[in-house]
Amino acid sequence: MIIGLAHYLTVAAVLFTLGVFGIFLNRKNVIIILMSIELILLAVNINLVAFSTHMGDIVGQVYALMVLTVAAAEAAIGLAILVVYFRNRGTIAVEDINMMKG
Amino acid sequence: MPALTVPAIAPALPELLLAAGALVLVLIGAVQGDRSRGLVGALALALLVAAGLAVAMQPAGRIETFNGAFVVDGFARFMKLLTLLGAAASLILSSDYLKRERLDRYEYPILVVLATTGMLMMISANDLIALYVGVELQSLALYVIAAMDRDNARSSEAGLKYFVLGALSSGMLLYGASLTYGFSGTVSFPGIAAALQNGHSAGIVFGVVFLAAGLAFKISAVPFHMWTPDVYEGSPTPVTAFFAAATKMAAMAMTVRVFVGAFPGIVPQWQQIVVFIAIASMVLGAFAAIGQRNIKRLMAYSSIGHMGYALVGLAAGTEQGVNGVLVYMALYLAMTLGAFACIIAMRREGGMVEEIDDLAGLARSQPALAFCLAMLLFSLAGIPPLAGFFAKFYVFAAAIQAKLVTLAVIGIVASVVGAYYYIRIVKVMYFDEPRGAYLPMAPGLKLVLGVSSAVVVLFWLAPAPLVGAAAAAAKSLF
Amino acid sequence: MTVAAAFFYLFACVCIASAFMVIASRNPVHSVLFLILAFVNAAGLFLLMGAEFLAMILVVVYVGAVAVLFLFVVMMLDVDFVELRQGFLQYLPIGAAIGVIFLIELLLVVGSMAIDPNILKSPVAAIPPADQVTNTAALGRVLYTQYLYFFQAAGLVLLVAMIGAIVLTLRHKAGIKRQDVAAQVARTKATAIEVRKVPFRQGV
Amino acid sequence: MFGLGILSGLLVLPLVGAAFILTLRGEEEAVRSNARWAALVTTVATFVLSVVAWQRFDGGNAAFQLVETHAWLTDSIRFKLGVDGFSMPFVLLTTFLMPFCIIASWQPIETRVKEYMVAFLVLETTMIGVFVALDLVLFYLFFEAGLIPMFLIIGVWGGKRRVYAAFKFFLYTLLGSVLMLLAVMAMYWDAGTTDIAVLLKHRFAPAMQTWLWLAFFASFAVKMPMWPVHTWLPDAHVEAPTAGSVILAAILLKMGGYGFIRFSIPMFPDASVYFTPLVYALSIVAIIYTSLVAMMQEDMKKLIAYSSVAHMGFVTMGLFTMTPQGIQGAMFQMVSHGLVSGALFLCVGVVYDRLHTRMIADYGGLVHRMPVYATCFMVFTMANVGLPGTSGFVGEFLTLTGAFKVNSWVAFFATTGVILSAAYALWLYRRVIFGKLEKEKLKSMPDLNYREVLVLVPLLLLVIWYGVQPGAVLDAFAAPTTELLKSTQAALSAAKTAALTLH
Amino acid sequence: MYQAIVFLPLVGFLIAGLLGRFIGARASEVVTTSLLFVSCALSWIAFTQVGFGGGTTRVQVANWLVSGDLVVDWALRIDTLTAVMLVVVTTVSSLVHLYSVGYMHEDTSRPRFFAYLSLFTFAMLMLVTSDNLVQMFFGWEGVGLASYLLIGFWYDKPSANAAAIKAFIVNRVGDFGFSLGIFLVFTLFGTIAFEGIFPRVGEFASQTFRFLGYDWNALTITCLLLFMGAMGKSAQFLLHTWLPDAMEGPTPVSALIHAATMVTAGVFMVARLSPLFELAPTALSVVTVIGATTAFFAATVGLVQNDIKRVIAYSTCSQLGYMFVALGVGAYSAGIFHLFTHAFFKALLFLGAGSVIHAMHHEQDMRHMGGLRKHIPFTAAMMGIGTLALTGFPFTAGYFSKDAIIEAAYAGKVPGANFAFLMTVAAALMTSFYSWRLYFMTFEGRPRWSHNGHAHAHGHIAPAAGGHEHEHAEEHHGRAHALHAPHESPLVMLIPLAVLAVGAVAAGFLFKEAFIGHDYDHFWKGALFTAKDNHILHDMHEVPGWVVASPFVMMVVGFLVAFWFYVIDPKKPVQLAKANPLLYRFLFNKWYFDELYDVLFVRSAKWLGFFLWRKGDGWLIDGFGPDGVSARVVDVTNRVVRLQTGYVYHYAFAMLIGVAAFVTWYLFGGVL
Repeated sequence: MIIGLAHYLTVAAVLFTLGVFGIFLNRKNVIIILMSIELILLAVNINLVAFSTHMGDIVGQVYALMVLTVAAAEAAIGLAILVVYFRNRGTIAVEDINMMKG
Repeated sequence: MPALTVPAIAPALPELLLAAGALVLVLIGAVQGDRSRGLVGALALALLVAAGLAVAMQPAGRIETFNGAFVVDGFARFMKLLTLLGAAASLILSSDYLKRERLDRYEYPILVVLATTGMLMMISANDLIALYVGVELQSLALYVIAAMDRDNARSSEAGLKYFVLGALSSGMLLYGASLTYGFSGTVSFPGIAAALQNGHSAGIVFGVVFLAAGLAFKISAVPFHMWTPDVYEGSPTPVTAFFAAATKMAAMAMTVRVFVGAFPGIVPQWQQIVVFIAIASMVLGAFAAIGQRNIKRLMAYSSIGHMGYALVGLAAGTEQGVNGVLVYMALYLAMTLGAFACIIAMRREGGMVEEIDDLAGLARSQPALAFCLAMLLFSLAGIPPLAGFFAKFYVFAAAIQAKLVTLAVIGIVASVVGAYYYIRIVKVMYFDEPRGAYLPMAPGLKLVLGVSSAVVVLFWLAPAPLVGAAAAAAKSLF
Repeated sequence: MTVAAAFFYLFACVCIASAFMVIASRNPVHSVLFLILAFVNAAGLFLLMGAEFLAMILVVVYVGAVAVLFLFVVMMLDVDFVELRQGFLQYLPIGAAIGVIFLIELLLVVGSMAIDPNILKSPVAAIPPADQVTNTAALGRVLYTQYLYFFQAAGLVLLVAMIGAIVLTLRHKAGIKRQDVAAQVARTKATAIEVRKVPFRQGV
Repeated sequence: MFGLGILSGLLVLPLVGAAFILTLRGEEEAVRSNARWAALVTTVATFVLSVVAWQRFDGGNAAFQLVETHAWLTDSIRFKLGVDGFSMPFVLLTTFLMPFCIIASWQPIETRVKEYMVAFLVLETTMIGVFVALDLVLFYLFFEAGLIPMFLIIGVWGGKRRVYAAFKFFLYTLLGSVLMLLAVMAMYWDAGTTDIAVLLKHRFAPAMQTWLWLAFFASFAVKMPMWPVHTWLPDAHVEAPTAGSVILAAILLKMGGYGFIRFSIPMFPDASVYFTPLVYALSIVAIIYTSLVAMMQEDMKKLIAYSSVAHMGFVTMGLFTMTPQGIQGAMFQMVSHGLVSGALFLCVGVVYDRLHTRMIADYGGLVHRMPVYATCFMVFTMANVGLPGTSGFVGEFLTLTGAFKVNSWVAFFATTGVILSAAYALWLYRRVIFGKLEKEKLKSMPDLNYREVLVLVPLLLLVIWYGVQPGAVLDAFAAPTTELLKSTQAALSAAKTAALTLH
Repeated sequence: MYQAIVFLPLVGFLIAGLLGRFIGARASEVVTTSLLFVSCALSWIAFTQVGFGGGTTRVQVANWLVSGDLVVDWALRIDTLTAVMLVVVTTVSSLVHLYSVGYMHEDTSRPRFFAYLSLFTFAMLMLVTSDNLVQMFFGWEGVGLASYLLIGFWYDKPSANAAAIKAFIVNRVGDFGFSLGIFLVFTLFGTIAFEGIFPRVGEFASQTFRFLGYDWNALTITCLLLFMGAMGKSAQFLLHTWLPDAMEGPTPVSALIHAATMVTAGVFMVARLSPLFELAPTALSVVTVIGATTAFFAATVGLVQNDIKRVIAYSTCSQLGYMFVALGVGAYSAGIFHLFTHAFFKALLFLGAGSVIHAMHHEQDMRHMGGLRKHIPFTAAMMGIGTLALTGFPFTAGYFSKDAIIEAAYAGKVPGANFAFLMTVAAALMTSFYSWRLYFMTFEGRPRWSHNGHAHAHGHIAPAAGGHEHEHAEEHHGRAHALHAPHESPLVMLIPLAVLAVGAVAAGFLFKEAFIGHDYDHFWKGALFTAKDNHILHDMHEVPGWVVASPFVMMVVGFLVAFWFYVIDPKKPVQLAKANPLLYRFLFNKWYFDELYDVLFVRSAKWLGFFLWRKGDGWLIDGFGPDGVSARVVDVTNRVVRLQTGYVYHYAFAMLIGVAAFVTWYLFGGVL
């Protein structure tokens, strides 16, 4: 049995779905959401690298590298905003984030 | 081993200008600290103007550079000018506001400049990586400025929501990009277009769906719009203006370029998505806005609706359609800037007011302001002879030409529903009893409001320059 | 079953399982740890695919920096994590249903769709043979030449992140003593010592 | 002058006046007075200019005249103006009525006079624009633009339920017209231009005509207004200030009829024939239904508003008879109705200004105190009833003649309108003017002052003059009507031949 | 000259109407009356010229309107028929003007009154001189307007206002048919000018025309529609209800409009259109039946009325029926002759009644009169002459014309002629009865006006509230004289009576030969058209003797019965009424037509109007239209807004659903 592209894509798809699940099923706190986002990006990276390897094209890996970098930056910003939010409201429970609606 | 050639950087001069300028501004700010607020702000404005000049002076025609990742054509120049205009105007709008709200930190203009850089990159992006990098550069800066008013719970909530959902949308965009890359073998838009010439696989269509989701988020089209009202409401008002003006320009430009530039071969496929989100946006924008009391929130729904109208042009998928989108965005820029200038002018002794009812009787206390806002609102509603009518005219004309009659009918009916909430504001201003005047407007506000009102009111007398430019710009994509 | 396949399944399963635990654990600290586990396994997958540099970066950047940052924040914010709010299950069925449908559709696509062979033949930037150029070198060759633009842009992104984080979180609290290096260096005798003439017999 | 023709002058002049009024500064009372005078001077000047245009206009020629074109949106969507026999009378009607509206608002409007006058002048430009536009997009532009000033006029200076009325007016008419906009676009892509002169010669495919016709119909029917999309009218009329009602009844309603004659019938002849039964049916329902409803009204303005709907029923019926009598009669009916209903609203305004109520029950026996007023009101009432010798008769008679030629059922039912109109008009008159003067408030009502006489008497003379000598207006419609019928017939016979060859 | 005849009254109207307030009442009276007399004199000149001299003339005044092939002119057509009408109109009108000077002398709005009178005269003259149907319609409506204004002259009286509106609207019902008739004529003939129509009538005699989905004989339907107009104007059966109510107007108005001139417009119209009617036998038959029914019906109602003017009004109605019978059987000239004579004696009766009312301080109820002959002998004498003429006493005017009609009805060939004969003879009996009843109740017997009843009649006149400027003259008049005895009217009122009495006596035998006798052709000169096989004028002279005698017998019987009932045994009628309560009430309530129409048309129209307004416009159109839609929009808005929960996970979920929906759409939508 040869591990082909489809296997990796499947793994990525599952991870992606888990990430999305994490965002909308999570009621506990925002940090989990941030982690879910990281999972999504990870899935994308697996996709990119898998394609890259499969096609013998290095662009995918370059892309993945960019995603990695940006993901790190994103995590930093996200956490910073989270901190600001926590300072204001004293909570990071997702259910409490609804001052604005309608 | 590839030769180490220095890529042509002249086409990216505006972006370079902004990036380098931003670095300089950071230095100035870092050295001088908070004393440099005024200076940094002025310089940032100058930078945007300079970048605008640079864009304007770029030679005509299509130029690709950075290994094809970056393209400058008529379309890009047109949209970049709009974006820079929007950014500059929202900077002008912000100065007085931030001072009064004690938010005037020197980082703000820098972040605006950096976000604008990202926008220009988005507009010029010619492959998926450049697109992503541009989007993220822009988005990260926007997340931050949305939460700028960090002692305000609503502002930070806005930032948080924007961030979480923005990141999710980035994820979807990326997932789509990865699928597109995998099934077309390239990230370059022309490459993708070429690869799709001989048929497409389901993977590509899925990629387009995910890409579209990411793009739709950026232009706040339904059902990826949910962040918009909350973020518009929570963010400091000039930031909202920036979102509504500059960001929308860049995002729409990017959307158009992705669909038209990378997927011309599968128009029928993406057309369905665009038609759907256009309809959904127009309808939701019209309906949901009716229920609003907060004027910023109302503007959010309004922008959702307007993006729907602009997408009608894109849905046509033709040169006329893109022409319509360009005209639409240009006029929308004028209208939305003017409207936000008015909103920022809503300041009484106690501070800002944001309720629609706070506009009551404005026509008596401040007739000029009320008149301008009324004209802007009628224009947003698309009533001739104001500019908004022409905006709608072009997109719907394109839709009719492309035989998207149902789309056009739904859209035009939605515009009537939408007209209700605009004229409701006019009603509040003109028919109701006055509630006391606002503080005098800052000169910057007056400037922006005056110019945008003039554009809106007088556009019908001389529509040709803008329309002609937009037509030329649209031509460059096809 | 080859060794590679075995490792694939190992990494893949652990990765997915720990990803699941990330979103499922009650304690966010556990989540972070599971996240790290997931990343490490993903790095393993990268290795299997021959993307060594990315695998290493993943571990270094994510596990070393990002995950730690998460942990740091989790600890700092000191939230009461124990309580699991009611209503969580309210939307679970429909949410899960949609999610599962979504997943199935994704799998249908990625699993069944073949890539156009023509594409495979002509990569845009071919990976050089691994025995001649290492993965790292190959990346480096293109990154600083063809993809210089992205590299620079990524730099800008990081700059924004930095500025942003500072803007949002840095607070100059009044009454906190800070080290001012410039001031220290700029001290001279004249500024450091004040000589006073003290009059006699009057006390200080 | 500035490369503009006389029609551009008509468009620009009110705007200049409006701009001038906007610049007025200073003491409150002085500004008010100056604004009034400036508006009056502007409207009179516009009227004079339109008379000059009328002089230069050759009534015997069916072609567009005084044409001028300027570059506009694109090469094929140009800023083109011109008039023919159908539009010229309406231009004159507009410019003629505007000074009366200004005078009628002289004292009643006391708040925000400046804005009021500006709104009216802008409104005048848009109304003239509708009638002189020779480009479809330009037409649409003016057609819709009038909503803004009218919305403000109703909403700011209107009665108690003004907000409801203003919204209903605005949204209703807007909804009607947006569909037309789509049709305009479709026509543009089909014909490659929106030049009305060219479009009049363009043959649209019959299937397309149907849709285009319906889209245009949606707009014009609302504007007209035809039953059952008329309900905005009573509300708008009732709440609008007097001059607003006058303009609404006299000019804005005419845009629908003008649209039918300018676009629907000549451009979509096949569809027009196809839909004629529909139009007939709606017209008849309008005539009978709204007459009956008018009879039961308790509000004077509402009654007149409903009677307007009924009278517009004659117009639509006449237009679609496609006979010279029907079309000319319908056009004349519009002009006449413009004068008569305008005058009636002015009459209501006269007593409203004194007593601030429009309820019929609040009046009675006015003739004791206001004989001159009663006389004027009587003449206009009779014109509304369609008494021969007033302008109201000519239009009604001709439309019915035309209708009878085509379809006796239609004429039969429509003619019942003459009975019903007498019923509601006379009953109104009796309840307001006749009877004992019993209500205390009415006992000190002064008769018409000079300003009001100045407003009503010219209209009165005109109503009678056009009743006895309608030629001045009627003949203007003759040439284009002939031309229209000729081209319509040609188009229809061509379609018939095509159908025959197909089978 | 002809222009002068027609337009002098218009000048009078304009002077009195516009300047009346400035020149004063007396000047207005003088101006209008003298202008009318000039006009009258000219008319008589014209009558002799046209009737006994030249033929038809046409005077073009101006162009009215041109639309396509429809050309309408303002033009005067003068032939014998017109000349007869001119004479009738101007004579009666000028006398009424004169009479009104006296009758109205205490009214404060005399300029207005005289302006209206002149306006009416102008319109009537336009009607009779018209050379096309549209101009005739102009005059037709013009007299309607004037009638409306004059009936409602005392606008303080609600009953007067109601009567005015009723008159106008019922006339409009007739005009409805008239209008349709004009349209039909235009559709058939392509013109509405008489000289264009008449020569071509023959072409359409056997053609059919599809009207309201039914194929009619073209001329029949035309004539029937036009006749509907005539029915309205001439108060024929079914459309008669307005005429008795019209008596709310001042009495001179009743004399002029509702007896002598306007109501005969219908007769004139049918006569004018005799070329059409002559070729439409079915229509003629309808005319006959309607006329006969009216003659009978109105006479029955007239038997029991107590209001002096109403009795005369029903009498007018009845006599108009006679005229239509004559027209219907083809004896147009007999109809016109009766019109001519009737104008004199009916105007005489009305003016006489006016004189009585004047004398009785505006008491109109005959039950409160009686024995007046001693107080107002001249009026009584004049009324007597009028009564004789009306009842057809030999050698008075009515004798010639009415008997001619009865004979023509007998000789008539059209279906319904026999019925008409019976009806007219019966009506002659009743005419005699109610006329003498009127005379006896008013002038003979014991005075009943000194009792409370008289004072009571004034009770309803509310005392003038302070500050009433326009408190109208009649009330002052009435109260001022309440205690005085009845007095004879001033000379200015009596002269017209005398003049008319001369006409009532002499008009018959003077013009008999010209109108219906041997000079027929010479006199009419084709103004009235009779078909080749129409020998009615000949036949009517050949009827059996009993037919000739029957009207006379009826007259005598009627007189005797009336004499018995009201002079010899005044209790008899009350007993009779009590004995036949149903019949009495049926007659007294005018066959319940007003009640029937009220339920059938007035109430149902009001109900329908209210229903359509509230339910149609309010509930259905607005409810499902603008209001309903906006309410639904708000509903949708509320739901949409509720979607925006503020929770991030919902937002994310929405995005996911969006993507999932698209993916599903592509996967299963078959668009891949």
